[in-house]
Amino acid sequence: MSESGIIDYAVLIPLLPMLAFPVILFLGKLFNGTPTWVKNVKEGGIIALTVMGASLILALLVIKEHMHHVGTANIFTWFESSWWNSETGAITTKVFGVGIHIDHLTVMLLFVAAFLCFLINVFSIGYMNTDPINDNRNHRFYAEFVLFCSGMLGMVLADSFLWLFIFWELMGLCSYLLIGFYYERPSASYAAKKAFLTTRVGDVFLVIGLVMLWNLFDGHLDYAYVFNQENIAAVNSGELQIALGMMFIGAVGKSAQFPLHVWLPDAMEGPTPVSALIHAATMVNAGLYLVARMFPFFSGAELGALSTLAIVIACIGGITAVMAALIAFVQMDLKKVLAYSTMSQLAYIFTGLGSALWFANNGYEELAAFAMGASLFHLFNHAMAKGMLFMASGSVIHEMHHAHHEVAHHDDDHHDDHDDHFDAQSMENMGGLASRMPITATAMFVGSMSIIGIPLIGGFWSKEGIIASAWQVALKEPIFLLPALLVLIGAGMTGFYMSRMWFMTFAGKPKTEVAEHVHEQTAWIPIPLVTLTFMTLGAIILAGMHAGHWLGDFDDGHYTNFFDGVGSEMEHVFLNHDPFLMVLTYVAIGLSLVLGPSFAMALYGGSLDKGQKAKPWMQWAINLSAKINKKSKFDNSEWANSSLAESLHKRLHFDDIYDAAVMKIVVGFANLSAIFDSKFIDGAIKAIESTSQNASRRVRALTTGSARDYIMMTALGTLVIFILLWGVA
Amino acid sequence: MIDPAWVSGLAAVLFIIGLWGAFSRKNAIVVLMCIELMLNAVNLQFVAAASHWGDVTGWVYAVFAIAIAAAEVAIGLAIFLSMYGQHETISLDEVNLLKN
Amino acid sequence: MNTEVFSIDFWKAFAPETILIVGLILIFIIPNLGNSKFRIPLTKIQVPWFLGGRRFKATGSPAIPGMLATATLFTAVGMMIIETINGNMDTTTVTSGGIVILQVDNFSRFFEILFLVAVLLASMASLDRIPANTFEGKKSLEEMYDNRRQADFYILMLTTAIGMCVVALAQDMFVLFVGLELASLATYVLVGFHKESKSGAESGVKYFIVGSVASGIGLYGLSLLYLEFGSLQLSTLAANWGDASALGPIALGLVLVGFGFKISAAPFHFAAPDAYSGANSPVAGVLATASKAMGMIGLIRVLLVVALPEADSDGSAIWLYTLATLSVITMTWGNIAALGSTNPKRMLAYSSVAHAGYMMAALTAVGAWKWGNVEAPGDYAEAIVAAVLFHLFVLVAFKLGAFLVLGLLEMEGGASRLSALSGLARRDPLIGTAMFIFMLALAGVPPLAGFMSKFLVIAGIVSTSVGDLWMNGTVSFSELHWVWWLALAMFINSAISVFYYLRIGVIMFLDVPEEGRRKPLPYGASIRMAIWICLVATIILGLSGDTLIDMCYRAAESLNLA
Amino acid sequence: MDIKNKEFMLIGGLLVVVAGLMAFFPSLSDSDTAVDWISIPLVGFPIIVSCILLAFASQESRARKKIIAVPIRLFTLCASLIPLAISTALFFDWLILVDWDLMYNEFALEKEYVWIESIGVSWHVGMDGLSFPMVWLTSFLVPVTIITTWNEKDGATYHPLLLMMGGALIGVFVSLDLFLFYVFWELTLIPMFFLILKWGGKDRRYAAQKFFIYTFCASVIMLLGLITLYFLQPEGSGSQYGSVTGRTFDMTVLFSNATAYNMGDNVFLGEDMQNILFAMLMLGFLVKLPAVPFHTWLPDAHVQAPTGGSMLLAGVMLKMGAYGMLRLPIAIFPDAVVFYQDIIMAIGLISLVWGAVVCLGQTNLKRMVAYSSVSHMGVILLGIASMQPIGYAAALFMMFAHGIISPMLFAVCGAFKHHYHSMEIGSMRGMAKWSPYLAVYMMFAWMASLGLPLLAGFVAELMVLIAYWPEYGWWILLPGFVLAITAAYYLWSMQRTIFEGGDEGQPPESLNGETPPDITLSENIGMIILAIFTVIFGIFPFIALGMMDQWTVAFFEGVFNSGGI
Repeated sequence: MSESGIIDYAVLIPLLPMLAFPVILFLGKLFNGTPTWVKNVKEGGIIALTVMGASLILALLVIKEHMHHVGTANIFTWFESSWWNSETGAITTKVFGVGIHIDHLTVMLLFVAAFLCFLINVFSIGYMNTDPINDNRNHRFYAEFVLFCSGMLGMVLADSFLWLFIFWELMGLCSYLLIGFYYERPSASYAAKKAFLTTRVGDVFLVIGLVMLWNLFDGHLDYAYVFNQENIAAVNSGELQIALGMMFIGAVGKSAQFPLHVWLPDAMEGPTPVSALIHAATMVNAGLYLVARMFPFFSGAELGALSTLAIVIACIGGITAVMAALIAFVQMDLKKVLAYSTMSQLAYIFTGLGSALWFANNGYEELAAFAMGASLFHLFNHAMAKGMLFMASGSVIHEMHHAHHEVAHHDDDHHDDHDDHFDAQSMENMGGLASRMPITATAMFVGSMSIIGIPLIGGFWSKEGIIASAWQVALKEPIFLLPALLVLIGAGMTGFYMSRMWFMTFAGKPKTEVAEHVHEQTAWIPIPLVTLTFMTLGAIILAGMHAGHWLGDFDDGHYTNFFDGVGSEMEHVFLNHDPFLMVLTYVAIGLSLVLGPSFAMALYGGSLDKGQKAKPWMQWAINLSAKINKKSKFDNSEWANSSLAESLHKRLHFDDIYDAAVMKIVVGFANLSAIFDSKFIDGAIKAIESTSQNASRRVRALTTGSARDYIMMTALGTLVIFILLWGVA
Repeated sequence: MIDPAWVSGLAAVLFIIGLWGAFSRKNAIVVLMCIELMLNAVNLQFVAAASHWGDVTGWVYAVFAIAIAAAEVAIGLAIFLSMYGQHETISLDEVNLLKN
Repeated sequence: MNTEVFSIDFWKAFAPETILIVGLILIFIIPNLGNSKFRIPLTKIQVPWFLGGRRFKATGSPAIPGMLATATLFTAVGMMIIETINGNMDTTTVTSGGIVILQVDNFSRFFEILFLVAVLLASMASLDRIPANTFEGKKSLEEMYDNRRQADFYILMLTTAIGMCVVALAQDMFVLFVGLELASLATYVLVGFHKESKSGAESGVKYFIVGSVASGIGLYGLSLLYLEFGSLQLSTLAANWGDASALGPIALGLVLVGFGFKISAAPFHFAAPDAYSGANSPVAGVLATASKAMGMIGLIRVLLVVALPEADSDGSAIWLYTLATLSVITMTWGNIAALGSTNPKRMLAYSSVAHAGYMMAALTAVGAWKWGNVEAPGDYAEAIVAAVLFHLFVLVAFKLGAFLVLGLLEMEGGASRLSALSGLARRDPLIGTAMFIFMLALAGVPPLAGFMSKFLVIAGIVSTSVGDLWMNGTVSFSELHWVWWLALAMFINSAISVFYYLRIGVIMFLDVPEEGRRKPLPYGASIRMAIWICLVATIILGLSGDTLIDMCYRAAESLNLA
Repeated sequence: MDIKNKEFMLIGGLLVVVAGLMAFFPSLSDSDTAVDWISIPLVGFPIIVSCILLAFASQESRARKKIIAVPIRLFTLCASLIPLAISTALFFDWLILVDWDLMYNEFALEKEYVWIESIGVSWHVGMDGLSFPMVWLTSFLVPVTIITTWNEKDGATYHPLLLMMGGALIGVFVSLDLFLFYVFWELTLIPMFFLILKWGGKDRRYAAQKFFIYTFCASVIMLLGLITLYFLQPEGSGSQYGSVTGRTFDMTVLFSNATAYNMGDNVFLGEDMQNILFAMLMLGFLVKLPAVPFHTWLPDAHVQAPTGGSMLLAGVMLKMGAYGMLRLPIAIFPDAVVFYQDIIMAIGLISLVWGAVVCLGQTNLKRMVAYSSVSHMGVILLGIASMQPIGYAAALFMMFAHGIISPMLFAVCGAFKHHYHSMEIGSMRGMAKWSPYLAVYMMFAWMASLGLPLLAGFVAELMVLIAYWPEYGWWILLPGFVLAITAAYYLWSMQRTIFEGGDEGQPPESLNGETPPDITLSENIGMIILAIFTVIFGIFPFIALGMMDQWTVAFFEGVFNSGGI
């Protein structure tokens, strides 16, 4: 059911960046160092910006066109394959195509991806091009970046699980390249490898899941076929559950969930905040997208047949949410806090998706739609907020670097010395930046609030929805209490670590000399920050548009009356007719708004330097924190030295265990195998050779050189012939 | 007249003595003599068989065999001579440069 | 056609052989032409007698015998080829007093061509290998020696050729043996020809002693055969073989020993490596090809013509297991021994032992004769014999070729260590490549003649083992005759053999030439020409062996096996 | 070299050419009038040209050789482009209209000339969906290899050898006669042997001999199987049949015999006969492939071989094994395939897993890549064991894709060896700093080899897994595990060679402190061509897969459906 229109051009959305990839790479290689290339093209940044802009515009056009109806387009046949029935001998040929499929889910993700990618591009022109360490290799960054965007956009637009996977892998490659951007640094190189391998483990299962799905659905992986309810009803739901479970493992890997989460924090060690941003804000959404895509299976399959998987998804989410939040408590690196926060928030979405899938599979269509909507909305909010937070953190780090250079330059002449041990990313070196970096601080402030779930701001709406959904499932299915409880606890923990981060960075007095010299410089960085700040704040508008009911009511469109929408949404949240849900809401608000931030303020709050003043919308918080901090005298040193904190510092030992497993078992086995291969398998061949050489020596020794021996052998031979002849005759 | 079987038997004995001598003696000349012994056994055999069959070809064969034996002796002695020229021995055991 | 000895038809049929004899006589005479005069007794009249005295300069040139021998051989072989190649040659039988002595047919002509080609190539090569020097100037002792024995050498060569021809033509076992002895006696001398060296003399002695013992045993076997059957005529023996007493197999075994030595089958092969390594390379080449073929004639005559059961009988030949065992032992022994050999000539000798094993395996398959699934055993037997003949013929191309390359190396020193070959391809790429191709052909790498021959042999064995089973449609593996395993043994053996053949290639192409061998190879036009002929034959007979295969078939057919 | 040798050479060259022509095309005139696009242009021409060039070059002095190397190289390159042009043109129907949609046992551009009449050998060539991709691949790889290894020393003989190799390889793929097939099969060994022997590394003596002997041993067993098969066929009469033996080596006759016998519930030959012959033929092909445990010749050969040799060895020569399997034993003995299905699967799986695991334990770059070839060839066996057209098509595509990717892998290894004189993984760090181009190509090739989507290898691996699952279920975890291991060893090797190393990198000690150079222009061109085609066949696999799918369908119709399983 292909139609013409803007959708015919939708293929250009991923294609443009993909084509830009070689262009930037080669132009960069050609013109590296020339003034025009550096100044005017920003070492490829402008080219990237152009194609991303074009993609964004196209994406917006597509979104506008297909807000209300599903669109598909076939591009070409990818390959044909044939199957043989050994019973009947019939041979059937399956056609597998490439195409575009646009529905509500696509629209949402497409917007997030295109929009964020564009903003990131703007940001990186400010960030990357001003750092001398990147000179002459920025073109590589932009090339990899556009390829990454191409992967993300392609994944969203793909019309089948297979193409989803293909672009998913493309992103994996780019993430590998971007994390390892400073390939000469062992840590970056290591982190890149780790990221690729960890996600690869998930991908393996994803591929197996796809293979199973392919066989279940008779050679189809395209949404049009597999989401057909009749087709779903026709398959064995037990096998379907296993296939989807396999695919879910892939999502776990990509979205950095327990137990395949180890790569994400390391990816932050990759020294570009931009790449970190790409991972945290966009790529990790791929896993969520995949799970969200499974929704029709759950609604179409036999009642309750797939609920185990839904529970598993939610549980993984719940566990990760709390685990990541716990580890985030002790992180000092600004980006790592954000990384763990990302993990934790994604876990929320998984829990939400798990509830939605459970509902869908058990026949609660309305609730499923609500949970699904909440999850996706959280995805949106989180992407915006987290994008902003990363950019802001990048801004902070960037300026810290610059300030450090200035300071170092004043001190001595080693201004190009990168080897000193000043850590520009550590929050221990910051403090009191609220007045020195007003825009950044604001953005960070709003972003943190959104993540924490401060009422009326961005993430609040969706997070409440997720928690509510999880508890509603828990009421029906007791096992679900685990994820439900975990996400509730997690809400309070989020409040703590996000506030901790903000206060450590922006409140209080500067902890180092460097922090005193920080100030905002480039024009390229604030633009996306401001844009995203408004996007985050504006989430309420989306909430009013019933974004929370996105899925179920997609075709009807509930957003006719904006204020009614906001009102009913508020009522739904704060004055729910179901008392249980209402209580739940307030408990959650209490935890995240009061408990968590209060602890953080008590520990890390403090007023700014004298004469420094933050913007008014932040000053109150700083003041409040200073007060709480003074009053409480809360001392956490005992806890900070506990063994729990120790293991939190070591990220709960996951990395160590995995490392040990890989190094000891896999590599050890591999080395043994290599030895076995050369000693025994090849050794057998060599043994044949040496044996025959020995035999040769012995046989030749019989030729003694004495004619008498020869005659004797002749006589013996005669005898042998007699024996043989007589023996037979 | 002697039964040809006896002659055959003698031939067989001669042959075996010749063969035995050929590999048990070191001296090349003796070995050559042993070979002659073998050939003589052949001659005897032919003659005996010829008389057994009453066939004249057997004698012809014998004559030819004698000629062959004579040629062999001539060539053999010549070769031994050249060996002696080089190795200064006619012991077969001591002539073993070529081996393996 | 039947003729008596020395009739007109006889001379017609035996024209090539006559030429050989004439050539032989000429070599006796021509170098000795001189101005000697014979004084009629009691008078003073001196009649020019021309034999002896002061030799004429033109005829006294030491180069004459070689030329003469080569020309004689060339003429004879040319006549034979012209006679045979079109395929419709007459069979001429020579009888004397009711006894069939010789027979000219496709089979004998085929072998005669083979022998003469081999000897021709060897004598061509010897023109350079044992060079004749002019009388001008001062000569070294060695050169004087060489000049002295030019005539001897070629006389022996031609004698060998004639003896071999007699073997090919013989229809009586004793005539066959006489021919064999003629050839053998000549080769004994040829092997020990280089009597100034220790190894030359030694190899002659060993070859002579062991060869004499073997032929003595063989002759004794013949006498037993005669005792048993009262005749040594092939036709008589074949006709009466079925009624043989126990003496038959005994005699057969003894005869087998005599021929086994000639084809150097284990365990009668021991003298062969010694002889080859001590002898001149061209001579060794003749031993490894023509002499072996001569032995094969004997085996074919004895085993296939005489000792095969009648075609209408049921069952296989009495010697089947014996020959199978011997063939497997021979091929394995040869290959294993060659594997570690460090003397290229000995290596080639052992490889020729292995080749003997292959051919014996083929004959064994004929011995399977008329087992349950063979309807027309003659067809299968002919295929196998044709394959063996083909193998023998192409061996002349590449085995002799390999020996000739070694001969070229001997011209500048010895060739008794592998290192003599090192860097050959660098010193002379053409000769190096030729040698490598000979090695590959020996190993049986397609598309060379060696592959084709091995292929045909194995195909023959397999075809016998399959028999007429294909008519059943569904054939079970266990239904195949066990000679199939001989084919497998052959394949495994030829796989082993690649190792040492390839080593030669590696040495030639990779190693640095040893000290004293850095200069280009000595030139030697005729030896190079001989090598070149071998090379071209190796390639062409591999690519397109049809003509030769047809010849072999006709030869096999004229055995009238079925 | 003195003048007389040249005369020999001239006469010899002439004789060889004449002999070749006479031997190969005795009845060129009385065949039908259509042009023979295969015999001379694709097979004969490269071989004859290279023979002449080799004969010519070998006669020159060392100093002259250096001078004539350049024109010979150029000439070789031009000559190698001719088969490429023709095979490409045949694909796109530029020369003549070729119908590639063939039934089983139908061949396009088929030509037959009687060669050795007495035993039924004919020069019978033709192409179908199985062989054409391989033919194209070979004709494509030869010029690319020549370009990539443009600066190889002693080029006057090196490049003609590559050309000869190409001709022989194409000969293997186009021959429709068992004898001819075997002749070319062995003929490929000889140029490869010389490539390793003369341009190889330190242990080249050992490696060259091992390579030759190992594969030769296996193929003689195969030959015995072929001969036995030959005699088990019914006698017939006709120009293909031998005048003496009454049988024929013609494959098409063999196929139709087998099909005719297999019809219904019948079995071609007896069942145990089928199984034994199948095993014998497979042995030859498995060694060539190579499958564990017959694989140990490969690493040695690869490590010692020069770059160009490795590229052709991995690119095409290994595929001869897979090609042979599909062409002969599997086509002739469908019942034996069913009998051995699990064993084939097990061997494939073992090759796959073992190859990958051993890769992880290697310290030499080229050795690692060689083992990865073993691993990838296991995939082909899995495809075959799946007994599904998709699996077979996947195996074919794997052959094709690996044929493009692995030359690039070896080109990269060769660049390391050539420029840094070291292929030890741990001996250098951060080479991307010094050789950005090399680093990019390495990254690309490595990623392509580990099965990154949109590059050629992925489709094949995916299709094999798809075909594998319904037949063997959860065993799929092992191939899955291998996907991860493959990524691990590739990434690990990159991390330790081109990455890390600080700002200045750590060039290997074998450079003795010289500045590490980047790759040369010719290497650049060669690798980028390979890279481009890897992408093209990754994004548009149907270009090749369409033909392969048609072939597999026809194959299953012809073999298994009439095989009456």
